[in-house]
Amino acid sequence: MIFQIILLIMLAYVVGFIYMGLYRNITARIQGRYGPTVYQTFYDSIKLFSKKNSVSYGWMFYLGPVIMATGAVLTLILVPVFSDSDFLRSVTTQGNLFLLLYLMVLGPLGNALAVGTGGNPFGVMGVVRGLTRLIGLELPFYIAVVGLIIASNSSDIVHIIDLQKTTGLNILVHPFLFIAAMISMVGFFGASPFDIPGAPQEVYSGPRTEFSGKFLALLMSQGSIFAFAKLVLIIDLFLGGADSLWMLVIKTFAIFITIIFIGIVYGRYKVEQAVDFLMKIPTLIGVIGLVRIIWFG
Amino acid sequence: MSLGYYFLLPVIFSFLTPYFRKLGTSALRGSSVFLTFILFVQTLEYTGVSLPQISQFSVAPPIGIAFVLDNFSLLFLLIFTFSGFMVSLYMLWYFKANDNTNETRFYVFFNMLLAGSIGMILSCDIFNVYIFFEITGISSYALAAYNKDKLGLEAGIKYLIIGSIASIFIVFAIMLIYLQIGTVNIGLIAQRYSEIDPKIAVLIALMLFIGFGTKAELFPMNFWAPDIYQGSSSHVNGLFSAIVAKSYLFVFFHLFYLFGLNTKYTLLIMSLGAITFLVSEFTALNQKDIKRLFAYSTLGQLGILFMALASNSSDTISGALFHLASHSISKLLIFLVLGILISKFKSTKITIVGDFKSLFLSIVLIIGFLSILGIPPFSGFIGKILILKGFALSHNYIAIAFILLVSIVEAVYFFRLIALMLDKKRTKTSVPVGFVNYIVLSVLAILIVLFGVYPSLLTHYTDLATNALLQPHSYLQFALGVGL
Amino acid sequence: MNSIFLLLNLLPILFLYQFGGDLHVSLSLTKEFTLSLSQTPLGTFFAYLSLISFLLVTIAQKSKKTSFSYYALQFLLSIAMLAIVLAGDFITFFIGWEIMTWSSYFLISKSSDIDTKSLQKYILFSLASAFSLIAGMVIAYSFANSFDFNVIQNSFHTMPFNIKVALIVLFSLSFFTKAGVIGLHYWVVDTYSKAPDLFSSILSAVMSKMGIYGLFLVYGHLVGYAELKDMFGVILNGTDFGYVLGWIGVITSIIATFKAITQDEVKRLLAYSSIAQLGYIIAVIGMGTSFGVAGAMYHTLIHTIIKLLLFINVAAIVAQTGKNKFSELGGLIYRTPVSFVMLLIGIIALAGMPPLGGFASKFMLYNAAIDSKFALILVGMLFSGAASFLYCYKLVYGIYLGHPTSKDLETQKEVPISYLIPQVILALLLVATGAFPGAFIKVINPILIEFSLNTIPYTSMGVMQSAVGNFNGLFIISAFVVIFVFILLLIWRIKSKAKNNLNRFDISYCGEVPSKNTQLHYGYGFGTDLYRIKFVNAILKRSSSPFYEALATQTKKTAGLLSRMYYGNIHNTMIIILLFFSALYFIGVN
Amino acid sequence: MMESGFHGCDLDDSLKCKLEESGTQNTHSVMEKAAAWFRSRSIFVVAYGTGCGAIEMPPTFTSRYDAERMGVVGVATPRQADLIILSGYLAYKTLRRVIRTYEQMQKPKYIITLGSCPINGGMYWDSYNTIKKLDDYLPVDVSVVGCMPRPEAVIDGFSLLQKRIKNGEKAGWEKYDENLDFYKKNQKRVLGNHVDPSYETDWYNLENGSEV
Repeated sequence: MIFQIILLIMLAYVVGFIYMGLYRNITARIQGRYGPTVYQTFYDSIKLFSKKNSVSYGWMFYLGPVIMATGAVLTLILVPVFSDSDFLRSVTTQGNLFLLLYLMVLGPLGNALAVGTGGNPFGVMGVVRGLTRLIGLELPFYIAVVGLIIASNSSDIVHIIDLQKTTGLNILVHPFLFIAAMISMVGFFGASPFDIPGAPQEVYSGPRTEFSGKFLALLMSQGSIFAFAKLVLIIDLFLGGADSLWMLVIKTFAIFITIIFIGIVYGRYKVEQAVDFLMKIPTLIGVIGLVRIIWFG
Repeated sequence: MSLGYYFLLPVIFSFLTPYFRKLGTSALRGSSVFLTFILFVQTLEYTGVSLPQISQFSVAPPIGIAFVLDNFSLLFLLIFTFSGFMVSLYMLWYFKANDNTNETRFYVFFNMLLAGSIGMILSCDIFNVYIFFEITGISSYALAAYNKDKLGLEAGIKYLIIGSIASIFIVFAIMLIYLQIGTVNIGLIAQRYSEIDPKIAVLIALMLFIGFGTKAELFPMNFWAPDIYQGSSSHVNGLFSAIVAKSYLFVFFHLFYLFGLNTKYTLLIMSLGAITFLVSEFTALNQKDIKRLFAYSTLGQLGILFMALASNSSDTISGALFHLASHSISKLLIFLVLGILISKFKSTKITIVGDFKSLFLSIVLIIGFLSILGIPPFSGFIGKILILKGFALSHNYIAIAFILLVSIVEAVYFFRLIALMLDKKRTKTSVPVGFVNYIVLSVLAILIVLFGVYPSLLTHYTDLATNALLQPHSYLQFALGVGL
Repeated sequence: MNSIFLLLNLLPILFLYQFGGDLHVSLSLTKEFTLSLSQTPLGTFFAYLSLISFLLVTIAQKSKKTSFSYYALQFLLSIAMLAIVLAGDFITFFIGWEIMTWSSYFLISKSSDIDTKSLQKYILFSLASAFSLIAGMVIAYSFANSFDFNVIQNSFHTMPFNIKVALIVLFSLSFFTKAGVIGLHYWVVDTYSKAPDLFSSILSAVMSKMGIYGLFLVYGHLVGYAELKDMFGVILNGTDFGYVLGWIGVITSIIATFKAITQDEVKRLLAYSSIAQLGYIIAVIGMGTSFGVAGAMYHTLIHTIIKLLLFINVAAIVAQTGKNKFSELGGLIYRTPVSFVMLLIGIIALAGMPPLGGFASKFMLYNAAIDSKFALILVGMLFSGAASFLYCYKLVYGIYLGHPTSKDLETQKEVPISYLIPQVILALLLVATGAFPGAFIKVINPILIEFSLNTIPYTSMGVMQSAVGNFNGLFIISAFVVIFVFILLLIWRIKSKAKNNLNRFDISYCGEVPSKNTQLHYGYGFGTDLYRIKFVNAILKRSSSPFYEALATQTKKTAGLLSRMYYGNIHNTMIIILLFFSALYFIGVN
Repeated sequence: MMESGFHGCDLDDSLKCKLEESGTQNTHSVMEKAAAWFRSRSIFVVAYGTGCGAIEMPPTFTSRYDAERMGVVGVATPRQADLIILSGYLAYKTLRRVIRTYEQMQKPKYIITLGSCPINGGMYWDSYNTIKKLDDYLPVDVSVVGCMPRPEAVIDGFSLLQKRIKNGEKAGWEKYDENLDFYKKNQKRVLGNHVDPSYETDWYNLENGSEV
């Protein structure tokens, strides 16, 4: 069991890094550049791990990235990556969708503690921007998730996946919810226009300002694992999950490329603009979907 | 002891007061304590006797006096004698602590006041009621003015004028009754009141209502009251609030129910009571003078009593009587404590409650406040909940809402005072309490708590009193049997 | 003195334990009034909750100089609350309620920074709540002819519809005021923030729960959830009544959450957070389903634990540093590490984060909403939960993280052990409720039976079961710990040397070197972003205080107007009397 | 373009620089060789835009020349950076910040300078407030000459640096550690006693009897 989980984490790590590399590469291509190789993020990560030293402001600073990574890994093992694997199904039924919603925030909050300990006001500004943005960001996503839970009468992801085999994919059945969730996802990936927390022109790199060496490396690694987990969550909820590696890659890549394309063409919202926007259009779309489910479903 | 002594003893003591003075101040003070103690103990004895009882004094028939004690008047008698006893004990301290040359005068009128108010509730002859009314009145005017300062004299004069107007109305009413029925015996009047020409009956009712209403401080005839309270000494206010106002209230409702006015005038009295309550509690909010503040508070509580006593339902009346007793005790307590504070600080600003330092006084004062507000486990709560319960049983929800809403306004100023007391930023001066006051105030406070946690002590009497008020057959029998 | 009162506080617990859940005593006051204690599973739960809270707070008081009267009043308060939750009739309930009101009033007045206005606010709202209660109970009496809960319960369905509604509204108003529903919360924040620091924990953790107990009593016991359903009809899968209450609760929690974020005073933030959390409970309490009741109960338990923990923690810090604002605190993490960890556990639970008990209760709340298909209410709850992360972070950052804002903070010592003992106990409770969320179902089921609702299936201690999926608290917490340790070891093994004893000024600051005078603590800046968000700004700009201030002003004006009547001279009085007489006469004759 | 070395400490003769010629192999184990390779493939740059050279930075990193394809990418904070690019003359005031930034970078760390000014003062050779030779104050790894060097030259500088990292040659930061006295002394000469925050160089400032 441990072996399987470690394998899963390795898979997420590799796929996540490649996706992150692709992200940079594709972005570069769209901008008319040659761009780095897809393995570039992997190089970055190894390089950071091999830094001679990394600053730390005490034990809480040390633990912050660890908590964040724990949150990401826990999220990963509670999302059914392969919908047909009995083992993963049994693990994922230990949790549910609500648990995931909170787990997804656990890491950032844990890291925020480390940022606070670091004592850099720019870092804390980043955190506060992030948390403020989260208010808006979570709203459409919550609406989508609640809609799905009510529509399938279960907060069990495996059950939601199974249900899509009979009723059809949720992306077709509940397109409004999908759109709302996708807009939130853009933000969860830190893509424009919702990338204000780490805006380098204003607050250094936001929460990550004081992190260096292995801590930064850990943050990057968990970021790619987490990104993978989020992608899997989206395909589980809306695209019926994946039963083979190929399906997994294709479906996640489809979602991923969408997010890249959205992210690349937009400028950056200020935090209040972001929340304002998220509270209006995606929320409205989500509510339409939700009302459709409750009153006409 | 014959009932007549309730009137005679105080009168005799009153006349003897100058001679007691010659024997020394302690004899003077002691005589009053003795008198009130005797009266109180005697009243306690009546609680075990079957009532009503009657006693007559005929000088030469038909001239004479007849006293009837039924359960209704027994309750008032208990309150009056007890309050009198407490005040006379308190005066032991008061005259020791304050140089006051008017000591003799006070005791003369204090005894007279007792005589008058007790006579008023015992007499079963409307003309005698009037006489006692006047005795009470005159002694109250004198008591109001006995300080001989500007405010006191103003109060005395005002009281005199208003009292006279009230008496005029009453005398007219009695004359009309006599003209119509040819008797002044309350029992006979009660029997034959319906025979009076309706137009005249209205006039009589209104005159009685105005006369006694003015004295019982019912809106809109109560504009004089706060001035009087402000001008008088605090313990005199205690007497006014616990005894005088209550004795007028007694007569008001005694006649109200005996004459069968409750069929027509319930709504009028209830609404006037409600307005009294509302107006006085609101007015009290802005008061800066502590005596005036509690004058309004007294008016407000009387308003509730008017509402409840006029309500025609036995549950409410029983509750009202409980509330009346509780209010008398609590107000007496508050006024006595205020007397201590005022004599210390020589000021009547409300801030004096924030300036003293005495745990005992603070506790009893707060007990008094909370009791008046109707907060458990103090006696005021039982009174209030009984009244509300009575209104609820007669489905009079408007009255409930009204009382509760206005009570919040009441709470505003009471808790403002409490907050003043608790304010640690004020400089506090310690206040000497006096040995006898420890006893008096603790007895009052203990009674408040006792009636709060063990109300059946009192509800027993209030239930009997209610029965006596609403079914006055036996009273009427006795009153009619007066062979004068 | 502390130990005496500690023992004294143990007595009621032992007393309760001795009776073993079957306490029925009654004492006749008058022919109508009876004082009766009658123990129900619901009351027992709340009784233990409040008594144990008092015990813990008393432990914390050990190192704070406390007068005898304070202890005595606090003990009286605990007895009053015991009377409330064990009461078998309204008289006992009300007596307990009012003793609670005034004993807490005197306790609050013992604070050093209390002012008359806040005291007045507290007592007037408490009395308004009590009077609303008294109105309800006498109206109920007028139909049931008894104050006994069981009699009222039996005769409730015979009452006319409008009386039923009036009763529900009156009781709800009363208990809403105690719980601080938005609009009626005007007193909450000032009182909580200005009360003695340790007493704030009682106010927030226990006293507000008396409002919740009252709501349970009325909805579950006196009225009955079935009756509520019959009365108001059904919307979606729940009741109309539950839907209205759901929105009240959600709006309360959203508004209070945003208000909390912008506070600068630590205890004010906690007070608003308390309002918000009680909003969740109110949101589900009327749904009338097993999960609604269970969620409300569970959240009551968790919120009590959390708020005790947080208020005791803050009280300790305030006592230690003498500062109570975020802008004056900061950087205490390495000075008071144990306190920091305790607060951290508290806020993790407050935010509803998974490994601890906070998530279990939130999960129950959400399940309740799902059960009734109240989707938008659920979204509202989740939304307010997301916003609450901000104030949770502000709480921990403002006090412990960042930079010390003054020199004396740099030399603080750990708070006294007596403050830490209750905190550790409470933190362990939070971990335990997180690991064994199912255990609490055993406590809830008797209450559900009492309310004649379906029980919740119980499988094992670690598993929280629900209609729409379950979660294994034990698995989650152990997985979390295993992964955490694994990653920690991994990162520990990596050679990149962590330079630990870095000076706190050694931060990336655009090449500049911040000095002691540089403002580096961001405690003050939290929540300023929110004012620029239109929707949130609309919430933050509004306040209930103009309404109540206007009410007070109008009352004063009325009082001034009315009192003018009393200052006339004697002639006016006489004229009024005569005019009144003639008016009455003409009315009477005609 | 020239390689910077320690060809003389003409400013101060009292301290002797422990000069080692570049090119010395410093990596021994396989792990370190691998690490060196990864380091060379991924260079995070904090671009310190001093002087006119700052204008050459954007083209270097954007579409036309795209330094990212070599793994060279800009970051915002010195904590994350491996390389600092100093693109022109350095006034004393700027030097103070540059030193601070450099010391906040995590080892291994490198410096690339652009243009003539950091080498010999360039057109500011007789300025009263500009340093003449940066190498006396901070260890420069690669100096890209030209006034100003075109992005091609900058990228050439990057690849030279990458080659040196890959080969495990002794880098500037190691020299800085070894000759700290020398560098501090020089820094102090132009910046006064308050060279650095006290917590970094307490030993140094106190030795000279100054309070910070």
